[in-house]
Order: sequence, then C-alpha cells, then structure tokens
Amino acid sequence: MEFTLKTFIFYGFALMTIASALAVVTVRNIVHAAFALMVTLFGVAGLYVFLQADFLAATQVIVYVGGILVLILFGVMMTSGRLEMRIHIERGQLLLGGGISLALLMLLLTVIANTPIWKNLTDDGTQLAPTTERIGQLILNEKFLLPFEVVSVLLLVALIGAALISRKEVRD
Amino acid sequence: MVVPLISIILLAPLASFAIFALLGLAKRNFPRQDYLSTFAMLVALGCSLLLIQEVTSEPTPLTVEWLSLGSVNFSMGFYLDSVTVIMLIVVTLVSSLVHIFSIGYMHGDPRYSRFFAFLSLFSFSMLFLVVSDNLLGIYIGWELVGLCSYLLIGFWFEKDTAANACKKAFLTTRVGDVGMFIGMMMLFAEFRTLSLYGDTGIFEAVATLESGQIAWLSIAGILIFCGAVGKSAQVPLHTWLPDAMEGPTPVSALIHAATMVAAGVYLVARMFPILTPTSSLVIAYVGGITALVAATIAIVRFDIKRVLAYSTISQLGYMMLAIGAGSYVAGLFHLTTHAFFKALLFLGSGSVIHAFHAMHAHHDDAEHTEDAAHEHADNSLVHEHGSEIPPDQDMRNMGGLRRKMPLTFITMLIATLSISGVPFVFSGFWSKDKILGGVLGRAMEWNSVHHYILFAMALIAAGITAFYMFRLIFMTFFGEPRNQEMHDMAHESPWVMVVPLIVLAVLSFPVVNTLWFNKDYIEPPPQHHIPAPQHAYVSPDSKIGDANFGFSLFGVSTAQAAEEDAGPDTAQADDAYHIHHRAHNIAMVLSICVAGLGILLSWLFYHRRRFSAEGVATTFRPVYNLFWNKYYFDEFYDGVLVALTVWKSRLFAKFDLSFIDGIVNGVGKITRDIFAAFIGFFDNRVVDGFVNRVAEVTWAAGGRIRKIQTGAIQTYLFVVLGGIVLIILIFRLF
Amino acid sequence: MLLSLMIFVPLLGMIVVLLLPRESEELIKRATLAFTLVPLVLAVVLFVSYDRSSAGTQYFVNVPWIDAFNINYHIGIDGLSVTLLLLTALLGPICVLASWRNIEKGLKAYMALFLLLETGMLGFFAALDLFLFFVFFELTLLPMYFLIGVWGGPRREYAAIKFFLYTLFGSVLMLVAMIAVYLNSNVINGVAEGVRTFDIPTLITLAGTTGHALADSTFQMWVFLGFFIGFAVKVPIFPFHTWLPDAHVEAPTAISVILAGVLLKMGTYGIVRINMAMFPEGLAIFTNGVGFWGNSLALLGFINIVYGSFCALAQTDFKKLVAYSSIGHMGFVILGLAAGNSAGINGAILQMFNHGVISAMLFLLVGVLYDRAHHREINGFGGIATKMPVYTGITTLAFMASLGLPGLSGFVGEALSLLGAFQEFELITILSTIGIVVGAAYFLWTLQRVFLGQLNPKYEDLPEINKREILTLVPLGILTIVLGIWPNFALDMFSESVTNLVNVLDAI
Amino acid sequence: MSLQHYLVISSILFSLGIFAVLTRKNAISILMGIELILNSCNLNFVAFSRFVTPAETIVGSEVFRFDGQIIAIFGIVLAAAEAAVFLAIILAIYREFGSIRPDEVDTLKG
Repeated sequence: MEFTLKTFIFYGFALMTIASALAVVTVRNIVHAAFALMVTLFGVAGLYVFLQADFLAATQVIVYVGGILVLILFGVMMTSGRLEMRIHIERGQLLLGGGISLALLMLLLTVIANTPIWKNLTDDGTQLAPTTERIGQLILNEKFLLPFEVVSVLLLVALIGAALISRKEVRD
Repeated sequence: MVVPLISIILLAPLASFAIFALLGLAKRNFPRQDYLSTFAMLVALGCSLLLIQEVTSEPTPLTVEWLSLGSVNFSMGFYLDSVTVIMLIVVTLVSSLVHIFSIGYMHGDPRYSRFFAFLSLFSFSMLFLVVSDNLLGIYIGWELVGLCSYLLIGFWFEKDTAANACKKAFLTTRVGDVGMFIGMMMLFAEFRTLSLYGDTGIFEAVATLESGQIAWLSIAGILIFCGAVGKSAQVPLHTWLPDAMEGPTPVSALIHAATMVAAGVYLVARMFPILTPTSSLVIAYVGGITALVAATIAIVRFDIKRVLAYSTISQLGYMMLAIGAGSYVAGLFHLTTHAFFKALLFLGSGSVIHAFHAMHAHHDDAEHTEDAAHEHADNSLVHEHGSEIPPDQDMRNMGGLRRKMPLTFITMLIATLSISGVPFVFSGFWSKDKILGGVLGRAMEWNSVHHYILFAMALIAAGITAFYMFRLIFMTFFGEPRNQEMHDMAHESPWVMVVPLIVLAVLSFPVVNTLWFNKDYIEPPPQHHIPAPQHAYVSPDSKIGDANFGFSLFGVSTAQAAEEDAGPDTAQADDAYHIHHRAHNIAMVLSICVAGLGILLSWLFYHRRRFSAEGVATTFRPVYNLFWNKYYFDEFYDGVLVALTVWKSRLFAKFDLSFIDGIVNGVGKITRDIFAAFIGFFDNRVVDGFVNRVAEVTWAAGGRIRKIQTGAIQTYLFVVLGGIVLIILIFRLF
Repeated sequence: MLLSLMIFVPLLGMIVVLLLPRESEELIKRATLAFTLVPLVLAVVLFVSYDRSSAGTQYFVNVPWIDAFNINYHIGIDGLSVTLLLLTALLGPICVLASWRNIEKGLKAYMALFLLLETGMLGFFAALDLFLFFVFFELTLLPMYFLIGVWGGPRREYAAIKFFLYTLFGSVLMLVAMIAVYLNSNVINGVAEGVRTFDIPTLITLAGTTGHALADSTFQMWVFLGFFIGFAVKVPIFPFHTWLPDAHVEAPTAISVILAGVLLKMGTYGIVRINMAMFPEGLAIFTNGVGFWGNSLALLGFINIVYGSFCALAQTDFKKLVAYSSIGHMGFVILGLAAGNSAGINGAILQMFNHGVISAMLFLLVGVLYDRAHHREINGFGGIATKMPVYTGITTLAFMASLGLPGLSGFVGEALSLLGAFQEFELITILSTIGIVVGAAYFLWTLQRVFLGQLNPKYEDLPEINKREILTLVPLGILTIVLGIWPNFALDMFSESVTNLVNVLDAI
Repeated sequence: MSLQHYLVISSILFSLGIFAVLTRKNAISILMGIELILNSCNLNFVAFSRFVTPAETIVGSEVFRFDGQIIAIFGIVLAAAEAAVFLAIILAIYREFGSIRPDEVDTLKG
C-alpha cells in the first residue's frame, strides 16, 4: 500500500476516531466524555466520506453531533444535580469488563483476518456519483418507501413515548 | 282418518298445556284454564270414540322417521289396534271425568289453573304412551307421565310430606325405568331397532329366534318388566304409591289408580310376544306376591286414601299375575274395569275428604294449602308409622256418613261391590273371574305347580280385597259418627263432583264387557316362545269366558261366535278347551265363595261388631304387627344397612325409618355420607393434592432460581457477553 | 369468506370496544351485543345453507400463512363443527345479556376479553390446520384466565391459576404430539420426502395410507395419548377434572356458561376431530375391548358418569352441583365416543350440543338466584317456588332436560350414547346407568330443598325473574324442547360425517 | 484502505462500546457506549456496501452502491429514537430513585 496523502488522512481519521472513543470510555468527567464522543462521531463521519457516502456523512454530523450529543449533554445536566460528574468504576468490574471486551475484540479480529472473501477487497478508486438524489429516490419513491414510513412512525412513537415518560406525573 | 284423529287426541291436551306454559312465561294466567283443559279432554274423548270403528283386523303401524343415523334408524309412529282404542277410551273418559270433578274439588286453590294444565300435560303423555308403536316412544311417554306424576304429587309442595313423596315417586320409578332401559338396550343390540311391529319390528324378529337363543330374551323381558314394576308399584318398588296420596285426590284417582299405574300392565301386555316361560313366570309371581302383600297391608290402614292405594297395588298385582300367566285378555279387561271402579272409589273418597276438609279450609280459601301444612304440625294425634294421617282422611273420624252424603255413598258402594267381586251384576266380578279362571286353566292344562300356587295367591287376595273394601265402607258410611264436630260440618258435594261419580258408577256395571267378550275385537298376540298347546294363545280366556258367561247381561252378543270359533280346532285343542271350561267353573265358584266370606267377615267385624277387630289384633299380635309395619321391610333392610354402616346405625335406629320408605332417601344418604364423602375426600386430597404439590415444587424451585436475578442489568450483560464469547470460543476451538 | 367473517367479527368488535370511552357503559354493552349477534346470524345462515347430504368440508378457505413451515390458514366446516359453531354463536349474545347488570368493575375490559374469547372459540371449531387449531385453542385460554381471575368470586386467583395450569399442562402434551405428527408427516416407508404439513384433512388421509409413518400403530398410540390428555383436561375426564368445580364456582355467571357450554366441548370436539379421525389405530388400542387397555376409554366414561354424579349428590353449593353434573354428563359423551359406532358417536355429538344448551341454562339459572340472594347454599333456601313460579318452571324444565327426561333434548343424546355403547361394552354401560338414577336423585333433591317445602321467611320478598333473564333462557329452553321432539334437526347435520368416521373406524 | 481496515476500526469501536456498557456506573455513560456500538455497526454496513455489494445498481453510466447506506440511515434514526427514549427513562428513574447508577436500580431483583 503506497503511502499517499489520501491514506494519511484516512489513518488520521481512523486514529482520531479510535483515540477519542478510548477517551469516551476512560475519562472520569462525564462532560469530557461527551465531548470526546463528539470527536468520535466526527471521525466516523470522515470515514463515511472515504467510503464515498457523502449524504450519510452529512447526516451523521447533523443528527449525531447536532442532535443526539446535545441530548446527551442535556441528560448529563439534568441528572447531575450536584454536579456529580465523576464517574465511578470498580476495579473488579473494570477487569472483568476489560477482559470480555478484549476477548470480543480478539475474536472479531480473528474473524476479520480469517475470512477469505473479505481479503484483498481494496478500494478500486471508482468514483461514485453523488448519492443524495438517488437516496431520496430510493427512500421516497422506490423500494425503501415502506421501511422509511415504518421507521418514521417508530420515531414518532419514540418521541411521544419519551415525552410521556419523562414528564412529571400529573395524575395520581 | 286414523292419523288426524290420533293427532287431535294428542294435540288437544298438549295445546291446553302449552297455552298455560306460554302465558305463564309472560306472567299471565288464562282465566278459564279449567274449562279449556276439560274441553280439550272431551274433544279427545270424542275422537277416541270415533276411532272404535277404525280398528282393522290387520293393524299396521303408521310411522315417520324420527332419527336417521346412517345405518340405524328410529321411527316414531302410532299403532292402532283394539287394545289401543280401549286404552284411549279409558284414559280420555276417566281423565274427562276427573277434570270435571276437579272443577269442584280444587275450587279456590291458589294454583287452580296450574292444576288443570298439569292434568292436560299428563293426559297428553299418557295418550302418547298408549298410541306409540315402538319402545322408544313408549319410553318417552312413560317418563313423561312420571314427570306429571311428580308435578302433581308435589302439587301442594309447601307440605314437606308432599315434597318428599313426589321425589320418592320419581326416583323409585326411575330405578325401574333404568331396568327397562337396559332391557331396551339389549333388544336394540340384538335387533338394531326399537320398533315393535311391522316386518322389521322386534316381534317379527323374535318369532324367528331359535328356542336355544331365548335365555337372553328372558332377561330382556324381565328387565323391561322392571319398568312396569316401578310404574305399577309392584313389590319391591311399591312404597312410592301410598306416599303419592299426598297429591290432590283427583290426581290419585286419575294417575295413581286408573291410568298411569296401569301403564305398567299395558306395557307388559304390549310386550306380550317377547315373553318367555321364565319371564312370564317371574312376572306372574311378582304380581301374585304384590297382590297378597298389598291386600294384607290394606286391612289395617286407617287413612282412607292409603287403603285405596294399597288396594290399587293389590289389583295391579292381579293384572300382572294375569298377563304373566298368559291371560292377556283377562289382564287388560281387569285393567279397564279397575280403572273405572277405582277412579270412582278415589273420587268418592275425595268427595268425603272434601266434605270434611271444608271445615278447615272454609274460613280462608286462599290459605288453603298453608292450612294443610299447619294441620300437619298441629294435629299430630294420629300416627301411622311415622307419617301422620290428616284428620280429614282418617276413617276413625268418620262414620254414619251415608245419610249426609247419599249419592257419594251409593256410588262408592257400587264400586266396592264391583271390586269385591260380587257376582254377575258388577264388572269387577267378570274381570276377576276371568283372571282366576285363566290362571287355574293354565295350571290344569300344564299341570304346573307354579300356576296352582299363583291361583291360590290370587284367590286369597280376592277374599282379602272384599274384606278390607267393606271395612272401608262400614267404617266410613255406617255406624254412628265418631267425630261429631266434623260430622256436623260434612255435606254432600256440589254437582260437578257428583256427576262424575254417577257416570263412573254406571261404568262399573258390565257395560264395558261388550268389547271384551267380542272375540273378534281383541285377540292376544302370539307368543312364540311359550310351548303351550297352540290354541292356548288363541285365547283360553276369551273363548271359555264367553262360552260360559257371555250370555250374562250386556255381554250377550258374542257367545255364539265364540262357540263357532272353537270348531276347527284339533282334538288336542278340544281337550284344552274342556280343561279351561272346567277351570272356569271351579274358579267362579271359589271366587264367589271367598268374596262372600270376605264380605261376611267384614260385616261381622265392622258393622255388627260381633267380633272386635282390636281383640283379634291383640290375639294375633305378631301377624297384626307384620301388617301394620308393612312386613317389616324397613327393619329387614335397616339391618342390612346397619351392617354396612355401623357408625351411622345409632342415628338411623332412633328413627322408625322404613327401608323401603327410605330406599331412595336411604340409599341417597348412604352414598352421600360414605361413598360420596369418600370420593370427595379422594378428590380433595389425592387428585387435588397432586396438583398442589406440583405447584409447590415449582414454587420452591422458583424461589431458589430467582436468586440469580440480581436486578442489575450490567450483571446480565456480563453473563450474556461472557456466554457469547464462550460459545464462539468453543466453536472455534473444537 | 362467510366463515372468516364470522370468526373475526368479534375480534373487530374487541377493537371497537377498546376504542370506546370507558365511561359509556351502555354503549359498550350494546356494541358487544351487536358484535356477538353478527356471528349468530352468520351461524344460522351457515347452519341453514349447509348441504346436509354431503359429509365433506364446506365453506373452506385455504391460504398460505407461514410458508416456512407450510402452515396455512385453512378453515372449513363439516356438520359437527357447524353445530358447535351455532352453539357458540348462540351462547355469545346470551352471555352478554347475562352480564348486563352484574359486572361491577372494568366492564370495558370484560367485554373486550369476552369478544376475544369468542373469536378463539369460533376459530377453534372451524380450523382445519393443526397449527391454526392449536393457536385458537390457546387463544381461548388467556381471556378465560383473566375473566375468571379478575371478575370471579372470592377465591378467583386460585381458581384461575388452577384452570390455567391444568389446561397448559394438557396443551404442552398436545403440542409435543402435534410436532411429532408434523415431523413425521412426510415419512413414507422410513424415507422422508416432500414437504411436511399441518393440514388436518391431508394428515387424515396420510394416516390412513399404508406404510406411512403416521399410520404406524405404535406411533399412533403415543400421539393419540398426547392429544387425548390435552383434550381430556378440557372435557374434563377423571382424573383431570378438579379444576372444573373451582373454576365454575368462582367464575361469573356468563363465564360459567361459556365454560360449560363451549369450552368443555372443545375437548370432546378435539377428540372426535383429531384423535378419532386421525388416529383410528391408536383409538382402537383403547376401545377394542381386547387386552388391558381395551376398555379404558369406555371405563373413563363410566368413571366420569358415576363419579361426577355421586360428587354432585354430595354438594351443597348449587353451582358446584351443576359443575359436577357437567362432569357426569360429559361422561356420556366419552362413553358414546368409545363405542365408535353410529349410534354411539351420533349420540355423543348430540349430547355435546345438548349439554352445551342445558348446562348453559343451568348456570344462567343459578346466576339468577345468586343475583337475588347473594349466596348459593342449597340448604339456605326453601319453598321459593311460591315466590318465583316462572323461575321454578324454567328451572324444572332445565333440571328435567338435564336428568334425561324423554321429550327433552338431554334424553336423546344420552340414550343414543348408551344404546351405542351397549353394543360394545355391555357391563360398563349397564353400570353407567347408575348415573341416570343418581342424576335424577341430585336434581330432584335440589329441587326439593330449594323450591319446595315451606317458604324460608328470609325470602319473603324475593323478586321474580325479570324480562332480560327470561330472554336469555327462552332460546335455550326452546332448543331443548325442539331437539327433544325433533332431534334430526341437529342430527341431520352431522350424521353423514359420522357415517364416514364410522366407516374409517370399522376398517381398522 | 481495504475493507479490513474499516472492519478493524469498527470492531475496535465496538469493543470500546461494550467496555463502556459493562463497566460504567453512570447510565449516561452507558448510553454513550451504546452510541459507539451503533456507530461501529453503521460503519460496517457502509463499508460492506462499498466493497461487497455484489450486484451494482447502474443507472445510466453512474454506479451506485446503496443498500448499506440506507440501512445505516435507518440505524441513525433508530439511534436517535433510542437515545430519546433512553434519556426519558433516565429522567424518570432519576426522579424515582434519585440516582442513575444502574446497580442501584434493582427493583427486579428476585
């Protein structure tokens, strides 16, 4: 693999993603963790760009960074009344959790390495057309219409449900 | 014409009941249910009379398919022969008269309409039974009359005695009915049909059986007879009938004297062709024993209705005896005559009771029934083996009524003369004589000890009958009033009650004989499995009876015909003919003698007071006690029960509980207390316990296992993921 | 289409009822009544338009449902099912009427569950796919559990759990047997080929094919047992019956009616439809009169009759008495089925229908009394015939029908069952007739204790049965009388089907 | 930049997410872990669609490889929905228990 600017940037994004993800799971201050997560999400968006999924990358940034992350931060603020931002971790649990995660990682890596059909599938460099229009067609006009509608209803239900659950009890 | 007529006969009373029931559902009452019912019965009577001329010599069943099950079919239909017609006339006639009588007797009863509706339903059921051409139809009618009997015995259900009596009646007869049903099942299993007549009917099939195959037929016959034992109150299922006197007296007259109880006799007569020598003999013996037992018990009763009830049982035994001994025509003849004179006796007694009863009921008609119940509580003066005699039915309160109630007296006297067998003028004599002659004839012809014994039984019973019937008359109508207060209140009954009495009294003269002496009219069906000389079922009775006495009074017409018919018979038949001839002469003389003796003794005891009944009773204390306690059936069975239920015995022994009185209650109690209690215990502990144990084990196991559930989701996740890793590792490694 | 409509209209009704506001109780009741009347009308239409001369399945619908397992939505009716459908559809509105006044809490949920229950029952009797059959079978269980457990008497939880456990126990065995049948449905001469199937008519044909795994008699015996126990719990057959009295005593009136009128029939219907039609060889092992097990089915019928009747005799709770009498009467069904001949099976099926009608009447009557007196202790009454003559009249009719008085429907079924059974099992049948006498005994005794005798002063002003209650009873009363006089009215429907079944059984 | 690169990145993200879910004592941290896991999945989808989608959708001369991307879009939507509900539940729990430590919320303990 030659080492071009493109690969360099790719590795940069990859590193950024992994490092910030590591930060998410390790830093003790929960607000810091949230910001680290933001970086991770950006990183993933960058990877999407490399995969020539332009629409998806944009969505990732808008929805995740703009929506979900803000939601999480709100959650942090509303639940940590006394600014109890420290995260407690028990040693035993840490070890066990780390063990299991590591084991899983190893397993996954083994699988990735040992699956023949996944080998040597490199980026052939074909330039794909911009995806936004086509995705719009697919979602609103063609075969993904029904799933899209279903997922819309799901989202609606989730929002209503969330509002219902989180509001203060009026009855009783 | 036959089918429409029969349909009208059946539908008229049914419609009358249906109107009552439908209006009842709407909580209304037909204002004149009494007239409606009576009218329906009169219509039925008219149609029955029209049917006389429709009888053909070769009757065929008129059937429709009722149930079709592929391979097996059940049909329902009518069968009209001479016997059917006679039964129809008897039932509709007595029923009409009882209806009319009831208009007076039941006047003022709070459930007046219901009474007539029930009578209508009864009439329908009884008529249905009579015209049915197959066993299933007969069984249906059979059970329906049982239901009506139940409803009518329990008509005054506020009285505990009535409530008990109706239950007992239904259950006791049902025991017999189950026997009958088993018999039907046997016949069905063998012949695959329950139709009696026609080419595919049971009778045709029975005729083709080999003589070696009739052992089971005997059993089937006896089982079917069981139904008759229950319904016609034969020993040992007779105890319900005296208790059934708790019902209103017209009911006793119609159902428990004239028609329903005679249905048993009718059934056995219908089943005549399937009877074998064994089953015939069993039937005859049961009948004979019943006749004797009931007659002896009747001697010592004081309740006027109970005397008549036992007399009914005794007479029914007579009829059974006749049919069992092969005297088909004689049995049915006696059934007919008995229906009239016994209905008359009951209605007469009803008239007497009504006269006495008025005293209690007069002040408030509406509380008529409650009064009746009260009397029971208050006037516990007289005890009859645990049950009390209502004072208005106690003959010891009566006496000298002949002047107060002349019409009732005369009509009842006629009936009494008839039942006692006073010769020539009264129908009872003829029918009874026919039976005696028939039995003796068979005894002489077969030289059979059994039939001699049966003859003796019948003869003795005849004598006793005369004795107790005249005892009743003397105690009630002659002598001085024993209870002046009640006597003063007594009065002759209104005309609606007296007219039926008079009509029935007329019928107690041998007007009815005409049909019976007409040989062409009634012919016993052949019995294929009774090895008698061939002519014997071409009718020993009708032929001989006619030959000798056909000339008498109203039965003149057919004597000659009978003589002519005897002509073509063989020499052997001639022999038999002569035997029967002689038998009838002997029987007649003997029967006149015993009847006379009975009446004489009765006169000496109860009218002239030459002998003291009490004195005799004291002298023969054991015998008297035997009769008074109804043959100690109670004590005997009590002993058996006690052996079975020692721990319960003390409780039972305190009561003077009669076994047969309590056979239903008793068995019910015992099964409930022991058997059912045991089963209940088993049910609760073992079966239920098992289920509960399983639940407990599950519960305990759950208690242990639930400790695993910590409620901390992360723990779960640990386990899940650890499990996944493990599983994958295992698959990877091996 | 008609059939599907009939099955799912109550389900639609359930949704509608759930959408109605909780407060408008009148509206809910009326809606429920309307939604139960529709199946009744359709059932009558089916009953009338059913071709009586043909024994085959009619009005069938067969569309794929779950392709992966070759499960189809296959429904259809033959004479047997259409009779029971009519019974179910008839009892629906009657039960709604019977619940009109005495459901005090959660009326909406009650009615919704009731409609769900009705769909389950109707579907069960029409299903021709084993899987569908099972689904509907289980579908009745859930609403029933809640209906007893929430709206029942003081010990309702106990009774509901007991009912649930018992039935579940049975259905687990049934499920196992069902899967065994499915897995073997494509095995011929030991070789598996083709697709497996749940289709009942197909399975019946296969089970009669020589060499097919389903036709193997040992296999049939085990599968027969599995299904049989599942259904036996529902019938209930001794010793699986103890849930019944408890469930009945605790359940509200209308639910008792459904329980006795329809749910018990599901057991016997299953026995006819699955056990007898599909596994004649297995059946033969238990009914051929040979060997140790040869009389077992008839014996079970006999035990049910005698045991149930004696237990009923010992009861002092009116409802419990009726419940035990149900056990006794279902014994006649079992006995008739065990006979396996035309009279027996026809009688048994007729008895199923009749018992449905009569026991429904009895439970309604008990309910009427309970609503007024608030207890059911038989000895606590007395003489109420004076106060409630119409009620007494109807009760007498129901009692007489139940104790098998000829002229009323109870007799025909009982008599035919016995006539049929006698041809095969003489002694057992004769002993079973004890049940007839005991049956008369407990009913008459009850009649005496409750209605006859002096009026108990406590009940001086007992109100007479009202119009609504009469309305619930009259159709059933008419049916008992009509069927007693003209049994062919119902027998016609299924006698052809039974003839076919008998031919299959005779061929063994 | 072969498929395997992306897969490795994705699996690392996944493991880290699992690690967070397992060890964190704060419900919001757990939520973040879950977001990581979801992201890793989405990444996988898109990567597979880029490299392994067998039949390419060709419209005119343009080449599209889309199914995975659309699934990923759905995944994002689901994540959003899930986050909303999750936070709502956290708020409700917080009101009820005064804490969002998952080991303190153990009403279901047997």
